[in-house]
Amino acid sequence: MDTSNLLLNVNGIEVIYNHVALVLKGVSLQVPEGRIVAILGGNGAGKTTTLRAVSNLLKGERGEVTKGTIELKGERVESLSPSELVRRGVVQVMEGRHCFAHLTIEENLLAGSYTRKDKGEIAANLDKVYTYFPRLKTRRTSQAAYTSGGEQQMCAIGRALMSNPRMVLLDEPSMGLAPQIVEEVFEIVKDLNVKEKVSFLLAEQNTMVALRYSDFGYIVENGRIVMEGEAKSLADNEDVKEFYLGISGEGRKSFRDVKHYRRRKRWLS
Amino acid sequence: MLYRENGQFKTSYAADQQIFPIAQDRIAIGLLLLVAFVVMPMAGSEYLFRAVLIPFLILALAALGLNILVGYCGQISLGTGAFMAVGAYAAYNFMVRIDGMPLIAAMLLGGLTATVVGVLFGVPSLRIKGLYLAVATLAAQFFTDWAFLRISWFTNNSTSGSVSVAGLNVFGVPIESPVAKYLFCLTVVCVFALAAKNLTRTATGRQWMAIRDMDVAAAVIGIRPVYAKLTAFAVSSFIVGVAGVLWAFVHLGAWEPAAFSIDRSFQLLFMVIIGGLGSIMGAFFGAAFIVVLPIILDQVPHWFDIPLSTATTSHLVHMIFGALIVFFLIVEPHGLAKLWSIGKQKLRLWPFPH
Amino acid sequence: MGFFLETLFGGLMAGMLYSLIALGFVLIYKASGVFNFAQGAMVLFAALAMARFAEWIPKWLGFDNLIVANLLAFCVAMALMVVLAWVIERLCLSRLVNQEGITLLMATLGISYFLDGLGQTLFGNDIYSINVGMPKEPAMILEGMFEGGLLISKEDLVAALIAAGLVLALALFFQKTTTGRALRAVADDHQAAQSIGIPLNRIWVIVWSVAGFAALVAGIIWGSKLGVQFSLSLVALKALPVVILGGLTSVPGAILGGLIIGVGEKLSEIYLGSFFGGGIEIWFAYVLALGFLLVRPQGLFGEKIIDRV
Amino acid sequence: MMMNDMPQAVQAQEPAQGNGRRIGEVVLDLQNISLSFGGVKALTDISFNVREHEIRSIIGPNGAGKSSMLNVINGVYHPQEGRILFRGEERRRMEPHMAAAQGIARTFQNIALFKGMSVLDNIMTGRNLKMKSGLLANALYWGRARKEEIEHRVKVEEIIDFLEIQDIRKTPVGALPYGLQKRVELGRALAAEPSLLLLDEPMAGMNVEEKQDMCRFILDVNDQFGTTIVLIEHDMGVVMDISDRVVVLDYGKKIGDGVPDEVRANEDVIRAYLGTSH
Amino acid sequence: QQANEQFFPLLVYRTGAYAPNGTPWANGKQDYVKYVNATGGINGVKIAWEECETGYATDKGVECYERLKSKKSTVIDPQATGITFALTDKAPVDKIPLITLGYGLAASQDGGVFKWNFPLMGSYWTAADALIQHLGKKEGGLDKLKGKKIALVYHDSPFGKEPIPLLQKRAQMHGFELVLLPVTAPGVEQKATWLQVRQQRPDYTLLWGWGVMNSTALKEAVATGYPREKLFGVWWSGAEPDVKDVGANAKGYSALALNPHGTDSPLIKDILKKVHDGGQGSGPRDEVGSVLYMRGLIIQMLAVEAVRTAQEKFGKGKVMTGEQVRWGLENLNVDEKRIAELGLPGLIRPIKTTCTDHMGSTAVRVHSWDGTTWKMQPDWYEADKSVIDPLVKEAADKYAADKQLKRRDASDCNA
Ligand SMILES: Nc1ncnc2c1ncn2[C@@H]1O[C@H](COP(=O)(O)OP(=O)(O)OP(=O)(O)O)[C@@H](O)[C@H]1O
Ligand SMILES: Nc1ncnc2c1ncn2[C@@H]1O[C@H](COP(=O)(O)OP(=O)(O)OP(=O)(O)O)[C@@H](O)[C@H]1O
Ligand SMILES: [Mg+2]
Ligand SMILES: [Mg+2]
Repeated sequence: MDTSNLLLNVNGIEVIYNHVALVLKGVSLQVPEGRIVAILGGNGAGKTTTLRAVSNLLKGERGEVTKGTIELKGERVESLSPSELVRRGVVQVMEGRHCFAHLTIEENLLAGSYTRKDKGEIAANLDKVYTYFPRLKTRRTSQAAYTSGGEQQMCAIGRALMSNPRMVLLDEPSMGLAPQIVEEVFEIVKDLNVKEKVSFLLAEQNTMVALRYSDFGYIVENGRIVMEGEAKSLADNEDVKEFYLGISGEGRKSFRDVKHYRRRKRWLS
Repeated sequence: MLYRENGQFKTSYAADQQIFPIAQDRIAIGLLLLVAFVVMPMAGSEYLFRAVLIPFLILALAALGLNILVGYCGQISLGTGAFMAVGAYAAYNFMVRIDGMPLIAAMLLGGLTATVVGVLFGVPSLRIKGLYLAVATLAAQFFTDWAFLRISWFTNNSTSGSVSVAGLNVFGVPIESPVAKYLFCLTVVCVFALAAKNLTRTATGRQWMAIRDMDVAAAVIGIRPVYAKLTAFAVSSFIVGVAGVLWAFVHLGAWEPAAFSIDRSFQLLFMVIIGGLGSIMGAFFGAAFIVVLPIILDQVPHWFDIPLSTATTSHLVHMIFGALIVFFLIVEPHGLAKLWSIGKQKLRLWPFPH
Repeated sequence: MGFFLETLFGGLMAGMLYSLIALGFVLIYKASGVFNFAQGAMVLFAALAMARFAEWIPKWLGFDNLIVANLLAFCVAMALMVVLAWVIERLCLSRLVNQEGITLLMATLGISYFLDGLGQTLFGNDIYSINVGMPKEPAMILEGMFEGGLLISKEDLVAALIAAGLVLALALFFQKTTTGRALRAVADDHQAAQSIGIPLNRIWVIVWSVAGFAALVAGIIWGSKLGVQFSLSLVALKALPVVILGGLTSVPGAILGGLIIGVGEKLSEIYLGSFFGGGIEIWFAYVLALGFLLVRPQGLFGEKIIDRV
Repeated sequence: MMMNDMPQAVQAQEPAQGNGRRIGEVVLDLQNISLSFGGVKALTDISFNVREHEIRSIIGPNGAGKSSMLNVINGVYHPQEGRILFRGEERRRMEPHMAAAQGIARTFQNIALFKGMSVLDNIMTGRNLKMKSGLLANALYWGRARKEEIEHRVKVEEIIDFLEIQDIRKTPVGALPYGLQKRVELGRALAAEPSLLLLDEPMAGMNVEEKQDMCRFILDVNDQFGTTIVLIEHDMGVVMDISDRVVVLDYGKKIGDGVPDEVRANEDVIRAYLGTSH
Repeated sequence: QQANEQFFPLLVYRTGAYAPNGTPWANGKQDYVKYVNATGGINGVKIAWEECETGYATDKGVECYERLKSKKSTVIDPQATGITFALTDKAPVDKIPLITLGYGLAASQDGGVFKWNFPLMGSYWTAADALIQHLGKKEGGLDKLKGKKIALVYHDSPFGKEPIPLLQKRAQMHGFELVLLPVTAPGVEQKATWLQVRQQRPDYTLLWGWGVMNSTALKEAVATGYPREKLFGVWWSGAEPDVKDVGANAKGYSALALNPHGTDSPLIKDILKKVHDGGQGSGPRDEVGSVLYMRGLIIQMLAVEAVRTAQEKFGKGKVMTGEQVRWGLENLNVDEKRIAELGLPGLIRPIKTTCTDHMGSTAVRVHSWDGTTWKMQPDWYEADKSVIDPLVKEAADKYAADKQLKRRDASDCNA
């Protein structure tokens, strides 16, 4: 891909949890300005860990980056605090929602605009989010803990958008969302990307949609990048088809008749 | 010696269900017990027994009991002192009022009385959660403090409210010499530690932990919160009560209610936390940390005879002790027991870093 | 009747004094979900600083004016508390992000040990007095109405007023302002709070400083009551039922809780105590709190405890 | 009995008996369930039933009331109105652990595993109701208690093999990636050998491959143990492929009920949920 | 310490809640040891000593005791009631006598049962007795106490409760009403207590506190306008720390003075010269001569006297064992002459212990706070044996019964 104007450049990072579990074994990836990049991979591949490493949220999980570098616009950011990163426009939507249970939906969103001081701007952002997710508007006054899973997911995404990010790290945005909401979320992503030049790095299981909307993709397994390429080319790759899109030669096969035994991924050690 | 579990294949689940599935651990524990039961009595000085080991063992036992409640069942308690006191005074009364009452029996009866009281003050836990529950146990604490001072029947009408016991013996063997006391405590502690371990690795323990980790989900898979919580309170306060008996009878010999004040409750809670919530071994680590460490720190200046005034020394001890607590928490928030197990994990991987 | 009112007033004022300390707890709990065991130690530390500096500064600067001395001492002590807050955040809290409350509680225990040691080393461990000109002699009111009149301790009255003022200020500070919201967010989920750009370290320094301020005020008032000595750190225990009853997260709760406990203690001790041989107020306070909690498990104004799958 | 014939009438047509499995009697019959939280109406007048042996899916947009429905079924929530008949007899207000005792197990949307425990222990808790030995026996870990532990361990190991999670047996669940946690949770539910299994979005956050595995597990459970399954899932592919009948909720109302093809064709359903892209 | 040194373990508390009272006490003990060494030791036997911080906590105290015991301790002053209880059990086993001057178990005055305890110069019972006598004298005769109301504001602990039986006995003897007002430890909150005092308006109030409880009590007395002239404290409530920061407001308050204070006695002058001038002082110079300093000093002085007495019997210039020192304590005879030699002429009363009486003297005076210093009042009080002794015997017998030990017979005494 064109490395001309790199926004994010992750270079061979290793991550260790609790001083013992080596989870990322040298992951490198780039996100060019104004692009959408997808990280794909199975459970435990290391997607979330990668995003945490970028947004510096590992500390809280007792994990640490032991090797490699992370650059934002050429500036080393491993040592920056998450809040400083947010000020630089990088915000993460965490896996598993993490809404503030005791705050109402609206308070959650407003909390998201902590780094923004301009009242007008905040108000504008709030409307924007409400127009993106009408469902949130109807539940605005109820405590986040008492909203449905999907509503919480919307809340989490909306909350991140409240800070006018330049780059969003989306971890499993589609999780628990109804199909058409999933579409909408990705439409929103596209929309922001086109209109506001926001770049995205998204970890996604829903490979189908992810590849459809992103420009470039990485496939992570066991903490290593095993494949990368333009979204299109990935989508056409046979292995990707079989293992991530569930399409084999004769089109998508029904979930009813998947075999117990399956061909193992050839790149798995 | 290389610390490895690979190569040790479990042929039966029974083998895998053991407390120490890894051979090296079994050997280590065996050695430890050998030292504790055989070497110590021969080697240890009177000071070591009376001032260090006996208090350590007894408080470890209390911490063990508390850990069942706080660490395994997640019900915070600041009334441990109270339950110790109940155990102690109950046993005392059984002793003085029923003559010929054997020590062991009195001890267990004391424990049972503590159980009753514990369950009683545990009932609010069915409605009150988290830190708020502390109120219930604190109520227990201050109420017993008061009761044992005010209701002279409990203290067999001693003018001052302080009581004392004498002529302890188990099956005719007098428990007077430091070594005898030490061995007695050690045995009791071992027995209870084993029982506690068994409880926590079977259905009972899993019920407690389930309630601790997520009570709603626990209920959904058929665990009755009432039963789980109250059993935790019962077992916990029984062990704590017994520890109280030992503390009063064996360690102090003569005591006033202040021996089981709120400070004791806090001290024990902290042992449990620093040692490791939800870990039998943690109770021992915690007790060692909170009881033994200050003693050692306190004597350092003497060893290197650094000329420090008593006051300064004890201030420094305070500061260093505090700093150490924070330090260890930063290294491993889940307590010394966790630190220990991580250490072993590293050892397992050794010589490879990961 | 007259005596009943006296008791009532006495209780209310004692209550206000409790709330004063309870505040410190609430502040920190609200803002980080930490039950700050070190609050008592902080009260002592602040009071010691205040008392000693008020005594030293005139010596150093060679002047002799109580008011100026007190003012300067207050500023220095406050500065000290801020530094303390900063150090605590740097060396301790910032390394314990996202840990369970109980771990953090333990950390604050470590802090309190440290402060006890440090305070006594720096400032000594004798009895020192803070003299901010609190009126000591009692006042008699409504002599006409009751024989002997109603006795009101001026000192307590002043203290209570100050406490009330402080509480109002803080309650405002915690109104749904950006900071207030951010604090609650942090208390709910450190990690998520960070992820949306709330700077934990700044927040915590602020909060601990404010708590330090509360501790200082409490220290001054209690200090001028009891004399500044180690026992001052024990009054924290009196605030325990208050915070829990009021709801760990609620500033107004601290007040109401304080008043309830204060009045409950005094009335119980005086009107029931004699039947039990006295000395019941301490456990009665807890039983009272327990009673309230059985009805409202989250305390009077505490945030609703969420239990949902 | 004849009471619950009435709603039968409004029930959509019987499912196709195509795939070998015998669909049996109605085991769970929900009649005019209404549930609201303060202002929020989560469920309004919902009736549908579940038959022995079938895979019954609930779909609908976010906040439609699906999870609430499950919570009603196993007694976490108590509906203000409506009757619930389980195996023919009506249930008055009942608590979750009673439901469990009646053989209803479930998984949760936001994983509700016991974070502090290992995978093995988590699944063992699932067998809690089947373990009888008391405190003292356990404390001694002797005779019966010991035998019991080991018996149940065997059963649990079967489940572990079945779900292909042998190698994480002893890991604390907290450290597991999301997808595996879901699998463990299923294991915990299965351990109870339930007759009715409620699954709330078991495949959220999984990629196709893993979803295939999950489907496999669900179908096998359904075949081998003859467990009746109520499934909430947002992946239409999955729902349409594996469920016998589907009920569709929207804003707490039932807007569709029937075999997959019917539902797929239903206008309201398309508008409210499926959207055009499917 | 070398073989020819007499070892004194000094249990002290210089930190924590009771530090303000503990520190001068500790300094007094230490200064006297230094003083003895500076003046040639006990018949040439130098004193070795080591302090151990108990922080007033029982288990810490026990640890200190065990630690220092191993160094052949001579005699121990636990400095705390709680620690005393715990050690009372251990002392006979380890053969280390305890000096609990003015505190500890009141019954332990009975040497027949408490072989190793020495509550020299007074117990809580003699204290209470003296206070009542003092009130009697104020009223012009004990009989005048009839119908009076006397309140006891006490620390809710064994320490505070011990005087009660005696006061009750006195109450029925003289027909005054006794009002009991417990104060929960540590005693930082006493509003309720003093409201009750205000309500009941007792003619006199006895204060039985320690540490912060005392100053708080005085302040509440001020706040509720209870006249300080009617307030009388035990000797643990009558030192500088108790009134210091109440200052002028405490004017008129009196308390028992178990020991003299001030700096004009020959002994103190000498100590200032020989110890403090040499930069050897344990504490600040201006603290020398304060009430609790003097108490520590006298405790240590009597300990040394015990060793000296023992040496008379077991060999001058030798190091005495715990048992020998116990004998010394039991055969103390500090008469006027000796007191003068010791440098406290007329400031304390002769102390003569026997096998049965481990107290030696019950003489005590009263001193009053004039807003700046304690002013000693002239007349001495002696506890009324006819009142005390029965109580002591009863309690001692009960203890013996509990402990299953029998009274020492004469033979044991001359041993
Ligand atoms: N806090 C933690 N402590 C220890 N190990 C962890 C922790 N978090 C994750 N891991 C381990 O790191 C590996 C990668 O986890 P990660 O969450 O990054 O995977 P993922 O790709 O996000 O999986 P999923 O798609 O299920 O979310 C897993 O093997 C997991 O066990
Ligand atoms: N305990 C509760 N208190 C208040 N409102 C609640 C509660 N539980 C659910 N709700 C509300 O009821 C509605 C239905 O919630 P439910 O969780 O059943 O939705 P759902 O169909 O599961 O949605 P999703 O697909 O997003 O999980 C939602 O609007 C939610 O906010
Ligand atoms: Mg992930
Ligand atoms: Mg749901």
